Amino acid sequence: MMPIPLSWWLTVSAALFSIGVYGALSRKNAIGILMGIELVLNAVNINLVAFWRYIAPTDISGQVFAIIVITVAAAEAAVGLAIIIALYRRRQTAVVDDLDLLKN
Amino acid sequence: MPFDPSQIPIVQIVFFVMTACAIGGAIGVVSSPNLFHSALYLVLSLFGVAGYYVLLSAGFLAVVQLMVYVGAIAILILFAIMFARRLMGQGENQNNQQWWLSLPIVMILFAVLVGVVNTVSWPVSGAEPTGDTVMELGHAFLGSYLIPFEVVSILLSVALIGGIFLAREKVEAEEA
Amino acid sequence: MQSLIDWVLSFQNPWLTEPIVRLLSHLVFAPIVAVAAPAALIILTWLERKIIGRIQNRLGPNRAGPFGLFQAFADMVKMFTKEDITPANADRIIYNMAPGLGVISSIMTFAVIPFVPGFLGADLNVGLLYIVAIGGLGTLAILMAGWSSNNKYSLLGAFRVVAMMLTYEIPMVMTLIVVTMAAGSMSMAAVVEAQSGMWNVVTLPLAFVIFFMAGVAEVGRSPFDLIEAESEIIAGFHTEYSGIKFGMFMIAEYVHMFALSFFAAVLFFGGWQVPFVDVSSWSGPIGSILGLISLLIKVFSFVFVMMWLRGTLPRFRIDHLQNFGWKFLVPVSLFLVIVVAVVIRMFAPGSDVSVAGPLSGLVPFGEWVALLVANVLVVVVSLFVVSRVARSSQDKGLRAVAAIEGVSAK
Amino acid sequence: MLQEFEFLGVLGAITLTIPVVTLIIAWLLRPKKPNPAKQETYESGIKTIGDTWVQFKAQYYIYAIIFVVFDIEAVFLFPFAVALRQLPLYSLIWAIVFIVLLFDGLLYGWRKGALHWN
Repeated sequence: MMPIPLSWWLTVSAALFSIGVYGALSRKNAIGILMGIELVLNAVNINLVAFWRYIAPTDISGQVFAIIVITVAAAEAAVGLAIIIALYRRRQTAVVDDLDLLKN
Repeated sequence: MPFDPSQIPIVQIVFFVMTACAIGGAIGVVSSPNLFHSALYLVLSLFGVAGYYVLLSAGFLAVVQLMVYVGAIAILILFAIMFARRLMGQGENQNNQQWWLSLPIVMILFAVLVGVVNTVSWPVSGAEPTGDTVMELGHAFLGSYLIPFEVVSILLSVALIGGIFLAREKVEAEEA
Repeated sequence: MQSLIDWVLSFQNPWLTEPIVRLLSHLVFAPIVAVAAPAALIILTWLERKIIGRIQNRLGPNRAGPFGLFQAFADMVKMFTKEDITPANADRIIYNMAPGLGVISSIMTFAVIPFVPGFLGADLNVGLLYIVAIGGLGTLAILMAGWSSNNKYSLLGAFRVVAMMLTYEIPMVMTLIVVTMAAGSMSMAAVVEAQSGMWNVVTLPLAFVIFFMAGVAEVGRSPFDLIEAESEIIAGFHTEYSGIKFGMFMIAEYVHMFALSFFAAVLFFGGWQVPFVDVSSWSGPIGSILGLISLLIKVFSFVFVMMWLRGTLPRFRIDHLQNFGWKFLVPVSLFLVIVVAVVIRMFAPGSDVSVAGPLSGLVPFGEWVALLVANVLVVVVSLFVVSRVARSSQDKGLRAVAAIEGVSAK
Repeated sequence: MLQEFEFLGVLGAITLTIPVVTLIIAWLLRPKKPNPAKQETYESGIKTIGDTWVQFKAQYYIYAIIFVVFDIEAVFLFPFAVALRQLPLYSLIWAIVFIVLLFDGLLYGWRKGALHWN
């Protein structure tokens, strides 16, 4: 009935997660790091929905979790980018390596 | 053997197209030297994820994904990129000094995850989702998930207040 | 659509299994939708020029063909054969993608419109949310166009348009929530079915007014046409576009406007419903044709109203627009959501006491009257509050002015 | 679920070809005589001064934040709206609390003048 095995979803999700982590680790720019984190959160969501569909399709909890993850991702993006904007105004940079000092 | 059109694995084909979007987009996000392109790749990637949700029979989530990520978060990110555009350093290296170190670490991470995924035997149930998902979600939000529902509202209003406070022009005026 | 599929299936052909037939029906219907929407443009542009011409006391197009009907074809030929100029330091790939994305997003909205009883492309149980989601792609296209042109005016125009779209999207979504509450479903077909007793425009007039206003703003038409405030920002986000790429933005705009008319008709004016006649119960194609005609009459009335607005109203200033959106429409629409939720819950039918609303015996007439009264009440209360606030803020302003003058006098 | 989205897939594939075909036809038909003067950035005939960088008002970003927050609010309110008639009466109060809490955030921004465009 299900043409795609669960492990495919989990593999794809793992790939997305790893790429997101790489982005968060290797990017110089704070906005780039934030985009990496968004990828990680989406990988988590794929897992949640895949487990919902394959293991407990009659229980809606999987989707509730996914929606709450999306909400948290949005709140994080809004505040994170606001912080970047505020920092950019003060320091004229969004490169995290230059932002490691609390005071300069 | 006659050609049987019902044997075409449409679902698998759609899955691979969506995977190409999601993974290709994700690679674009982390590798593009231009942040604006990165953000557009992110949109592509998240669009692929929305396609995944459709394949997983979570239509509501798919539309929500499109609405929140493409319609809202992508705009937010693009605005932030444009705000800090002058020092975006287009064309220059966007990676920090540790990128060569993080690459093997991430590859090991991926190998471990794939190993785990393929060794564990998941208790897959053959059941189909029942009923109207949206209706059930409504009942869940105002029933067993009432506290998370209200906390979400607090989280959002805190994010709203915090975001407005941080992004206001006043910060600049105070400094000057 | 389902009856058509059943009819083909009745042949018992071994090749024509159910999924194949369904796919075939999609392959027939999808191109019709995809081509019909832009093709309607030919009529729409002609209508617009004629109507605006009439309003401005001139003839409008009258050279190409009878009554200038072929003007759109002439324009098309012109657009296709114009030289395409790409600014030297534009971001070529994104620059070329943006108009296409705009067209795609506006055509895709037609997928969920119920044209006649039992016949629509995709009967999503999240149809209303889908409209909002697919509209986001259009916003993205505008930002892409503005950024990739590498032109100050394009970028500025894109910012302004996107900011305006964001502002007016919130009240629009809130009115969609109100409609969802009234229908008890997000499926477009169910929304139309739910209006068989009484159209939403009668029970939820305020929601309709907000929806239409926000919709016109979203489409970016006059009086909300900051997109093309020539006197301020040249031509906005498509300043650098020429030839067919400019034409594609125009197509997107008109298709979007057409889609908005369809949504207004479907969500508030009963879609294919004909007053006092139950079209859906008629067997055979006559009911469907009547329904389609009814829908198209409503749709073209909205199109006409939008052109009329363009011909008569001056453009708003951006600060007025933003302040009106955020400080009036958003709070009012939130207020409306709360009030309508309370009213509908009070009239909700149900078997046991915990579910049934206290007034469920008065359905449906009581509910209609109560919704109408609630809508009017929201209008009255919000206008009252606005007038009070305006008066007090005026006082404050006066006081501030007095204070400054006092300081300078010293 | 998949069945309802099938049409979207087909329509999406077909709509995707429309701009592509249009651009190809236009590419075949139109003249191609580029020169540097044509390809300059259009600024009403005046030469471009400096970088293409306009002062981005933080106001735009603030509007975007509020938009994101209310978009998410809608995501939670739509299921509520669908289930409204079957929910217990007291849940109405919780939904109103949900909306009012968010409106408080907006009110804060209003008080701070963040909503005001100048």
